[in-house]
Amino acid sequence: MAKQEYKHIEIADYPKTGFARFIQVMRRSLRVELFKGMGITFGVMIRTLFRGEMHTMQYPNEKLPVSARYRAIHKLLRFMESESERCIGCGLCEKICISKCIRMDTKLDENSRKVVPEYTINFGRCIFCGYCAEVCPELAIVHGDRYENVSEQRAHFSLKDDMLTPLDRLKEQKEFPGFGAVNPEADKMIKKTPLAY
Amino acid sequence: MITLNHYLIVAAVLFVIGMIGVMRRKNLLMLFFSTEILLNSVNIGFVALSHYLNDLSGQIFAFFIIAIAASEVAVGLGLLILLYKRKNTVDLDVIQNMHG
Amino acid sequence: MFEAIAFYVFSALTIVMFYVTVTTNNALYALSALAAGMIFISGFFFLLDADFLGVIQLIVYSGAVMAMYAFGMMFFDSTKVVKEKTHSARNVFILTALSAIIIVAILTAPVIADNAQALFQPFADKGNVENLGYVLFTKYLIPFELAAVMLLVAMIAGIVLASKKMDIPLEKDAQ
Amino acid sequence: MENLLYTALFAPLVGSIFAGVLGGRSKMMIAGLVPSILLLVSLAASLVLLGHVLSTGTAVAVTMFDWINIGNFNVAFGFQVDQVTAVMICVVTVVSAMVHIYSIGYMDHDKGFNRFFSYLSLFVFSMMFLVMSDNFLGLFVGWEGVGVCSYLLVGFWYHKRSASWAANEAFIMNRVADLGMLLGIALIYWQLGTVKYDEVFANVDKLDMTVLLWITGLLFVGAMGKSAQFPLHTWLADAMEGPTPVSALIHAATMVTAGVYLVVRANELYAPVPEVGYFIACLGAFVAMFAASMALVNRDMKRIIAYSTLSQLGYMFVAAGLGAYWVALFHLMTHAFFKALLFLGAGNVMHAMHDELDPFKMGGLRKAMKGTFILMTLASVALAGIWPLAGFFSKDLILEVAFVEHHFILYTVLLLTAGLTAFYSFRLVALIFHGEERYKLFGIHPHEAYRFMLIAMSPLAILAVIAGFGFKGDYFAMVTQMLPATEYHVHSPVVYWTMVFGTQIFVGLAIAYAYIKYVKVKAFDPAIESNFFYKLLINQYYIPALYEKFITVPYAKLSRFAWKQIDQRIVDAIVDLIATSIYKLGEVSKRMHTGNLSTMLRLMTLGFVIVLVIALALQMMAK
Amino acid sequence: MSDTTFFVIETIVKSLIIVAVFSALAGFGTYFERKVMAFMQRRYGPMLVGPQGVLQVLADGIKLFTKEDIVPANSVPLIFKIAPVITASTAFIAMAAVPFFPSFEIMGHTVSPIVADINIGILFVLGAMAVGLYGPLLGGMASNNKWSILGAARTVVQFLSFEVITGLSLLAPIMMIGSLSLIDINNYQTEGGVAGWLIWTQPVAFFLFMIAAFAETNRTPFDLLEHEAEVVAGFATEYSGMRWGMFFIGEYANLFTVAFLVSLVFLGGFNDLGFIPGALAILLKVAFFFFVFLWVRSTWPHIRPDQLMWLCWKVLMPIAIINLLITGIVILA
Repeated sequence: MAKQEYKHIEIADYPKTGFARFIQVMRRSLRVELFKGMGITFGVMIRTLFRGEMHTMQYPNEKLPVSARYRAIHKLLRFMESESERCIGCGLCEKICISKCIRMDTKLDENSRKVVPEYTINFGRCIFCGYCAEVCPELAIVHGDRYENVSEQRAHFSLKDDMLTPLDRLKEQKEFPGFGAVNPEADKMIKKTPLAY
Repeated sequence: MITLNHYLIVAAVLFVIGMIGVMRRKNLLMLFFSTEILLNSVNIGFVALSHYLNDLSGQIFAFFIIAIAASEVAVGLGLLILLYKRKNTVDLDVIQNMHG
Repeated sequence: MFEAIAFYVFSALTIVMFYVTVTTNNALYALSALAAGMIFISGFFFLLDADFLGVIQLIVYSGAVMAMYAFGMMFFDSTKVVKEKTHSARNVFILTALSAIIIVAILTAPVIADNAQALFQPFADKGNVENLGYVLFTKYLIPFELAAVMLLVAMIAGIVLASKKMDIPLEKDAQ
Repeated sequence: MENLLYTALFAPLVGSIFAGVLGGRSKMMIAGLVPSILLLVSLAASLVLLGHVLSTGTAVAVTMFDWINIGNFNVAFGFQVDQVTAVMICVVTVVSAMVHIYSIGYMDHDKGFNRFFSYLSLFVFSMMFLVMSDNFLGLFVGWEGVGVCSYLLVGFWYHKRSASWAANEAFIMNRVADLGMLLGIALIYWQLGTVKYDEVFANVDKLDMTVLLWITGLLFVGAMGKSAQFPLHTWLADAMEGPTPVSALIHAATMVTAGVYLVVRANELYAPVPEVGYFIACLGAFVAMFAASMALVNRDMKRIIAYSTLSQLGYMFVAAGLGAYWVALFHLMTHAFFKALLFLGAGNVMHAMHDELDPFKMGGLRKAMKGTFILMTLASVALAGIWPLAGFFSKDLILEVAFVEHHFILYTVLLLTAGLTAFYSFRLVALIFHGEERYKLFGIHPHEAYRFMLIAMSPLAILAVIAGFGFKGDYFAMVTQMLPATEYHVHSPVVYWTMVFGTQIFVGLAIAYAYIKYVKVKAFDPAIESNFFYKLLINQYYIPALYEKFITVPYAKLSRFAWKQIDQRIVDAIVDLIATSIYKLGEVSKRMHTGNLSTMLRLMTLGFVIVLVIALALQMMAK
Repeated sequence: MSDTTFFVIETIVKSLIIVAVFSALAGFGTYFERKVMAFMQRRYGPMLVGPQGVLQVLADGIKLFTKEDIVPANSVPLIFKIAPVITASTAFIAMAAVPFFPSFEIMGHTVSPIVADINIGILFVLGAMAVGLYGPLLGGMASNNKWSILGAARTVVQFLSFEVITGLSLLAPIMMIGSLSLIDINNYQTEGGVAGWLIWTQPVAFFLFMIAAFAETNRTPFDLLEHEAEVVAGFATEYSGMRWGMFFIGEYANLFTVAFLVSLVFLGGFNDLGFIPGALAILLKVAFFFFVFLWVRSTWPHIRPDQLMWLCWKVLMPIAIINLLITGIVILA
């Protein structure tokens, strides 16, 4: 860790007598402190304009990179190869959810496989704790990086169709798509400390 | 062609308006306003005379009248506010406390 | 021609403004109208080649005097309708009408023009300000100094009045 | 020299102010000492001035500043010391200085000690002002100044009714005379346009004779008042109510001689009108005789001396009236010395006798008061005019003047008066100092005055002795540079010596008679009271009674009438009418004062309209 | 074309140009202000409307014009409506006596870019700006709002006090020049290039005038009239839409007037500066001063009203008077 360079600011008492106040005013004026301030702002402007020290992100156009561990709107993943859903409808997430906001319906399809026709999360209640993703045995539900949850209706994002990776964008799905998913370096970590994993 | 009389008549009319104010108004502040009107109307007369007689005295008089108005407002307003704070009114009929 | 137009416009405006000042029941209207009237009067001064006085009228009357009135008005409830019971409006009307007629009669009588004569004629080659300064600092030096003293006294009076504790009744103040 | 002049003039004023500042306090010795010392300074300055005038013969003149400057009327605040003035200031300062020192003792026990010295010094200042002024107006100021001081000093014991009455009398009577003088000065200014002596005298010949007559007459009226000549003489005897040093200084030596000084000073005005001079001389002779006669029987020591003063003033006026101004001035000087001495001696006696004034209650004081006895006898001898004392030289000269000028009636009158003078002087001396010690009946233990008082008197005594033969020559040489230098010599030596010796013998006889008659006297003889002449004389020829009856009482009645009828009925009524009408008007217009500013403003506008209407009307009329 | 006709047309044209240009400049002024302040705070400022956000002015204008016009209840409606007009119009009237550029010739007539060349120009400008205080004053009083009243009171106090400083500080250079005409003042500094500027002979007056100018134009650090931390928006609390926009335009017009005034009086006016022609020179100076106003705003904090009054009457006025005295003595000596 680099050594921090602290700037110490002298905080003197307010001058009490009139003469002391006068001295203070004179001292400050002779040091042209006001103009030093102006010099600072001017310097800032120069640096901003010509040395690229602009501190503003033009947000809708530019976005800051989001960490992989960011816990935003959930995603339901698919298998890359088979394009089928990962969710097996086990209901663990529903069970573990401490704010009771996950609701799912399951039924058997014609192949007697358990399918999940409805899966909703009430985002009015979800506290983004991440237990659902953690408990999921199939890595079917993870936290994504979509933090712009602005919409015209409250139900948006919370339906299964919204969360499930669409088939045409399957290629964009990453193996480490968010919080809850297996760490990409999981293999190394298993080799290192199998017990911890 | 605008002659001296035009200006003097305007000054007279303004003076009379001021006088109506002086007589009609019961609010002290409004009385002050009316006084200012009187002073200003006289100023017009002075300056007009000064212009048409080619004499600077009129302007000098107007100048002094403006100075007087300035001091009048300084003192008068101070007294007025003092009165208002004490009596809570500036109505002449209310603050009247001498009866002949 | 321009002069006539300007004169009539300014006359009409001034008279209307002052009339509003005198008759309105709203203090703020009165104040605004009066201030506007002052400004229009400075228009008269410009018309009469008294440039300096015109500007002085603007700065002192409109800029300072009326602003002071406005400041004073803030101590009162300025938006409240001024209630005044006026009795014997007939007397007022008769008196003013009479005085108006007489003043106009006196002013328009040719006597004034005949009797008046110039005391200090301005130099033709100098501007209004120079001429005014010349007369002010020669013939009228003592009145000028007196006016300065008067203003100083007024200033001190204003400060003293303002620094008094104003919101306590007279009896307590005396103690 | 100017500084000396200022010193001589203003030193008494400083002393007066000094004592005046302390006036409210009880007695302080310093309040007496400082004015006295300042007067000595003034005396020294005066003597130096005299020496200067004597040696160089030129006058010292100064102009302090412009005094009055109104239109054509310009009077400078100027002073001059010429020969006449030099004599006068020396006389005034000598007598004043001595009187001051004497007063320290005399007023020793008086409550108003400080006040007294303030007044006294102020008087000296006024007198110096009078004498030194170089114009008639300054003279008039000094004239009034001495009048005021005389008033203050005569009424010094103001709690005594008689004193304040006498002060008022003196003051009022002098004012009557001063009016004449003021008119005279006004006339001079009207005619000549100046009041400065030099300019006036240079232009005397331009004056009309009638006018000159009026001027001299009016000026003499003033002199009559101040010098207490006949119709205005009563105040002088009454003025003896004042403290004795005051009588000595003011009413013997200085102030009363101001009239003589005025005539001497204005001699160039009097010279062209011998008629006035003759009148003055006649009046003087009459007063000399008249006053001496009253002194014969009076039983008041100070009044006797006062009448004597009056009588001697008469002598001076005779000399002045006859044109022998230097003689008049000479007699003025000598008289000042011995009369002041006489008064101061009388003061000693009064003190010793506890303010007893009746000489019939004294007697034999010779043993108790040796110094005073010698001094008073000396003064009386001088007054009587025995050779070689001062009185002889001056008085004899006046007699000679009358003789030489062929006014034999005057001469006779004056000769008789000289006899009377000797008689009453020694009547007084005999009654006081000789004979039985009658005062013992009244249980009085007389004592001699303080030594320094006697020492203060001694310079006057020396002067009274030597002023005659010692100074006459120098004096004549000096004064005649200004005044008409007429040597009065009786051409026939036989007549001259007859006159001299005759007079001396006559006077000697009078003295002897006085001694014989009064040394043995045991008490006042009441039998004499029924005597007609005694009654006439003791009542002062009934003149005060006449004044009372014909002037005072009618005037009081007139005043009362004016008060009751004119003032109260008419003047006051008019004033009251004005007041009541204004008051009524106020009652009526009270209704306008409602205290409502708005109403007042309306009324103001009404007034404005009225004024405008008037203005318009005036304009119309002017058209 | 007769002279009179030309004069009339010329005057009308000049007036129109001034009104148009300065109204527009007020808009651009806001743009520049936002940009400059953004840069000084490491921001971009407006970027979205148009390239680099230059059309932001347009967007703002549209917003202001289309916003609902609100007149509060219990206000004094007429005065409330008039007040912004006063501010805007006095700001433009003040410009009538300001010579913007050197004279030039057009169609055989000499045109001087000044609407009315009166010989008391500088006084007229000050007078008109003094009248300008009625805008905030009446607006605040008419609004029937306590913040507005406070803002109005501050208006009076601040403007009246600093008029004294303005007048006194300008008096010293005026004494040196002997004329109140801005053209005379400009011509006085013709000689000597930069060295002939009055700022070198009257530095104190320059600083005083600059400080007073901040107060007169209601700029930070003296913008107490609408100090949002204390009195919400001061006199303009109840204003919205174009009425508020008028205040805004007036304020920026005043800013430009003052910048012109400083340039003319202290910085050599529109005299040629070396190779730079006079017109360009004065524009550069005005631009610089405009920038200074923004610069100061982004640097310095507000001060309290009592500090403001203290500064005015106890510091600046004595200095101004002493400066005046010294100037007088030097002139007489």
